[in-house]
Amino acid sequence: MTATGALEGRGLARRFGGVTAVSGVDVRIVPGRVTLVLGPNGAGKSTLVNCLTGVDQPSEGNVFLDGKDLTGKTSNRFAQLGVARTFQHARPFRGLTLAENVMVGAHGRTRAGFVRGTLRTPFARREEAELRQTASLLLAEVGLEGREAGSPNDLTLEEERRLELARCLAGNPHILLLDEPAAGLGEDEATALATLVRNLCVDHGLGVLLIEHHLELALSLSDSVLVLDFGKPIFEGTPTEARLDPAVRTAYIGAEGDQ
Amino acid sequence: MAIRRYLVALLALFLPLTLAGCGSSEGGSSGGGESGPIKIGAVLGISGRFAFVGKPQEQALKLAEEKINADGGIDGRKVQFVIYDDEVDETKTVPLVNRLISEDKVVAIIGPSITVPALAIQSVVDRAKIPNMTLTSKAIWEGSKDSYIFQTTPREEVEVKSILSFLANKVGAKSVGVIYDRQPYGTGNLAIIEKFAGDFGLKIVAKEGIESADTNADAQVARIKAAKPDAVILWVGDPGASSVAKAMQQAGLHIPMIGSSAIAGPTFAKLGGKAAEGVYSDSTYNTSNPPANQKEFLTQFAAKYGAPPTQFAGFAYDAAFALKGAIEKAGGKTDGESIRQGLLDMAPYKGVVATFDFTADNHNGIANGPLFYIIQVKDGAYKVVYDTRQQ
Amino acid sequence: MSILVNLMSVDYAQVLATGTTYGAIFGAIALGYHLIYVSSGMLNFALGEQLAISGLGVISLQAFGLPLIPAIMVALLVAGLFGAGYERIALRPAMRMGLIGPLIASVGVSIVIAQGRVLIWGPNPRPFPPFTGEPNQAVDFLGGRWQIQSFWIIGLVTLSTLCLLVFLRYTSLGRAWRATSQSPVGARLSGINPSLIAMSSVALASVLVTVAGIAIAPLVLAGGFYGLNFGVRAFAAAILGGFSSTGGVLVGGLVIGLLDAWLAAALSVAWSEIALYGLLILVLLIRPTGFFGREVVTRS
Amino acid sequence: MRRGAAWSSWLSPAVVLLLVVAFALTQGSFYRLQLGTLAGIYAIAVIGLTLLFGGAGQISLGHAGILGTSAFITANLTVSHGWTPLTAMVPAVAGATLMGLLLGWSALRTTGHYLALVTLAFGLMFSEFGRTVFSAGWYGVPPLTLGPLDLGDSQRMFVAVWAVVVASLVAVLLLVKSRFGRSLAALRDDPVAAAASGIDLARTKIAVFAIASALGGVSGWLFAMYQGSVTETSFSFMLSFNLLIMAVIGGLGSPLGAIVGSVFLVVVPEFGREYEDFRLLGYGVALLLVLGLLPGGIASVGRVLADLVLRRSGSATPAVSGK
Repeated sequence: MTATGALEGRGLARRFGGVTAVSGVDVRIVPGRVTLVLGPNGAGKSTLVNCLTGVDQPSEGNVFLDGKDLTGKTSNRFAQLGVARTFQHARPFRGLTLAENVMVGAHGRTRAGFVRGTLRTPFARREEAELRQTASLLLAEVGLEGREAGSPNDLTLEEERRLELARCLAGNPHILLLDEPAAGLGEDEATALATLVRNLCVDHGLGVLLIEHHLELALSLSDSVLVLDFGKPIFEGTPTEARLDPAVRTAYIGAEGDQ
Repeated sequence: MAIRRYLVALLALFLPLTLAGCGSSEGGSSGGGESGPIKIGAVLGISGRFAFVGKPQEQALKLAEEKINADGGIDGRKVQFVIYDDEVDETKTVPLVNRLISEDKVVAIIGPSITVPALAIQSVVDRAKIPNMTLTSKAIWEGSKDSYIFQTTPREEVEVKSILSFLANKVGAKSVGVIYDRQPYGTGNLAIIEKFAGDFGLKIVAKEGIESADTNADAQVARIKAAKPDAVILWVGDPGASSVAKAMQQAGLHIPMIGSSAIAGPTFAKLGGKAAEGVYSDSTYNTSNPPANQKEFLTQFAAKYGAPPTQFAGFAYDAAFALKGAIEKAGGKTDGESIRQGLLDMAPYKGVVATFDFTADNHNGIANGPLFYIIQVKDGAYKVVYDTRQQ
Repeated sequence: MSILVNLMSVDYAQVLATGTTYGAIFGAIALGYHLIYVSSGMLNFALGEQLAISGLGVISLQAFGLPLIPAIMVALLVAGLFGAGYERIALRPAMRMGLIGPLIASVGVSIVIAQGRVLIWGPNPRPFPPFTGEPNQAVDFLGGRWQIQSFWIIGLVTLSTLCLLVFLRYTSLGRAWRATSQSPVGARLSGINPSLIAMSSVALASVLVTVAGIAIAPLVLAGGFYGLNFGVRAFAAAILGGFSSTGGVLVGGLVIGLLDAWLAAALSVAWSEIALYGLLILVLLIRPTGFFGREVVTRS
Repeated sequence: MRRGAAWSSWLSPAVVLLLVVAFALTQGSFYRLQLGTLAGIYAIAVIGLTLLFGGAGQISLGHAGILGTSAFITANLTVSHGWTPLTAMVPAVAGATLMGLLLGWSALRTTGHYLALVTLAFGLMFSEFGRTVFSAGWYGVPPLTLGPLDLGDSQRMFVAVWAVVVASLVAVLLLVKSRFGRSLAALRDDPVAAAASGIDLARTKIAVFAIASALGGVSGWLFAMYQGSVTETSFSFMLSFNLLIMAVIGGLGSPLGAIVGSVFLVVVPEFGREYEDFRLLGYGVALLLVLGLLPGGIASVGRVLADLVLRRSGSATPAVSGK
């Protein structure tokens, strides 16, 4: 069911009315590698992620997963095919417990419908039990161990982000798009997160797209870099090349000064 | 925490029910017993869209209660009317009738005011063997020999035929347009008009639905006008009826219009103002020169409530006195069987609307002959202009 | 085929007369919905019932000896205070349930108004004289029969809309209202109290529908059962006009008024109601944001 | 939702059942049994609505049309075509569910106030249609019989209706804790994130409308036999709003609250029949009071009291945050 190939955007553009948020972007997220997307605020990074995950539809260009054209598909299709994402501002389900939040993330790969769920067939019970266990493990993995029954309303913004990461992982994705996962984290926590991302990538073979403002941390993590400015790609290459590129330095460091 | 929440919630759930029990148990003393007042129930559409029917009926029953008790009660016992408002919503009518039977312990039930709820309680009263004086013009009792339902209102076709004969013989109309209430009250009579119009040489060229509560009839009148009838029949209550009159005036459509007895009261003339002038209606009251059986009721009602009674008020008043006669005929016995037999056995009762002679085959008791006066609004009040009884 | 013929063979001049008159009223109520919705996100179903009782209020004030114009002024003042009051004690507290709360609370307010009306004025509606001329006096205009009162209605609704626009543009409260409708957060940051804006919106809307209610009373009686009927049509007008566009909801009112009049003339009244609701559903499904609404850009 | 969910989801149905049976056995009064039956019939529909409103954050202002569809089909088949009530249930509930599917399909195209208007227009269209085409209504719907068991008797009908209520309650309580229930909550809390988690919003919306409508269908079917007659007036716009009010004042999103709300709304207006003029006014005021003072509905009275007594602070009532 789950594909294993790369997620690829070709010639992507997105316009809102007269405003062009993204144009002419090609991007490829390959399993086992981290692709970093850099750019100042408003450069169109989140819009790009939205277009790549079906949350938003590109005005031009196509999105492929494992060579198959998924343009125009809704985001649940992407999720079911193993493409998971976090949001810049975490979006937990506030009426559910933490464990249930994570369990929702597994929706695409679980099967019990409302009939089996209501009748509590052996199949549904087994699936629920497994899922509950997975949720506990994942919560522990992101540092929320033992808080299965807690409410997202009691979490800090940063904890909400970690919860969202656990929710993503519950779906067993092979492509993960992380929209500023380390925003608001301290140095230590950011490093821990970096280790986690690296582990996922190397040990589990996930392809990761990362949007991040912790420049050094992000560069050290990534295998390739894409820099956007006013929606257009101004640089593509390795982290080492990116460090040296003058255009990147102006665009990026200029933006960093804003923060 | 969780347990407590559930328990309190459940308590909240059943508290109202238990309270409902306490609240009404004190009223449980039997109206059918040998002492205390005789209780007669009534379910009327006192509020809501048919308040123009139910409210005067409530007033008539209160007047009847006063009068009966002042004259020594029924067989020496006082009478008490227990009156509930069903808002002409049969979802409310059915439980209220059950409340009258099982909690208030009434010996008979008057009402409902309107056809739909009346039909809905048919099986309830028949099963409980409680005499029911229905106040609608539909002969609900027909077809069931053992029915406990009786009727003090003229049957639909009696009134319809009066109107049709007036239009054909007196107005000389050849074609009519009908504006009818979209509730069964109007649609039922529309069917009867359609059935008998041909007998009177009348052709129905347009029929338009309206609600009694409507206050704008421009569209209906425009369509009637387009069909060019000689006259208009109006089978709807107020304010719908007066809105039709106004719309006709505004549209410059000056042809004879006759309304059912629903508009034979002061409201139509008041709401219609100038537009109501010249409109006909039918009534069982001879307001110009009332005979003895009507005079007392008409004057006492007007004195008590400041306005003359409607037709509907008379139906309820007659129902109350018919029950009084039946209980007296039964020798004061108040079980359902005895009262029913009393209604069948008693001498013809000369009521306000008509003279009633209930038989096993005819629970209406009004002869199917002409019964109505045709009245017309002149200077803001109805005057009798024609007597269908004499044709 | 005959249905098609029926649909087309209609007295269009008369449709124009009736449709414009009632369309103006629908537009005024829709404008009330719009005022409240844009500034607070609340939907207020009580406006229809408020419209229905406004004529009764004027009649009672006249019974106290006030001449017509002062009676109307006092009625408008009372309506505004009443609106502000129930926003505070009924709609706002229900906000805690989310936006569905005020909607249900406004139904509660409608029930209170409708029942209070029966207690104060009794169950029967009352005739209300037209502002000028005889009752039901009509003139020929553009090929149709127009009631004299129709011109009053159209004129008054236009006038009060203009007053409202001037108010929103040139007063500080108006500017605050517009700021809030564009960006509630931004408005709060610049020191505007959004809850005060919401309260004054309901008050303004109440005054607006009361003007409309008094104007229409000579045609449909004061205190009839038309509150719901008008309220739903105005709701449709507001949706058709895109809810967030001031001009749009007025045009929406006119469109619904004309459509209503046309369908009623072409079909029977019963079928025209069914057709109207059917059309409404269809339009919403085909164009969910109405015809004048801005496309809502959702960003994550 | 907690670990103890297993027992607590069985506790309330069990207690409801117990109280119902006790009530049925001790009541000789037709009137009170009938009110109880009517409350139960509405409760079934309202339980469905809680799933729709509270569970999935969708709205329907035309639910009377759903109940009405089912009741019309039941009445037409039994009265005019001689079907037994039991066999009429299948097309009746299927018809209601079909209407629900259509409404659910509308919910794909419209949200928020627009969906409110679509459903409102549906409800109004239904009652206009009923008034125009079926104005005569149907009378003499036979009582329900299950083999030798005749449910025409008020007491038995009461118990039968409440058995269905309890079954619906159990089903919905189980449902909300299942995978499907979580997807409803996700849809309600954040549709964008729900979709990004792999939830098919379209299917979920259509399914929840279908389930709510199926329960509405059962309710309408029972109503036809309870009342014995079916006319459009029983399914007017006011019923839609009353059902909504029942769902809200009981406690939005709580199936138990649905039962509390239904009983409350059917029984409370019957008080003060002696003060006829003030009765409905009081009903409106009571509604506003509950809305203003008890955002969690009447079912939350216990929690509110406990909070007051124990002076608990902090996270007792989770803030409902928009967006």
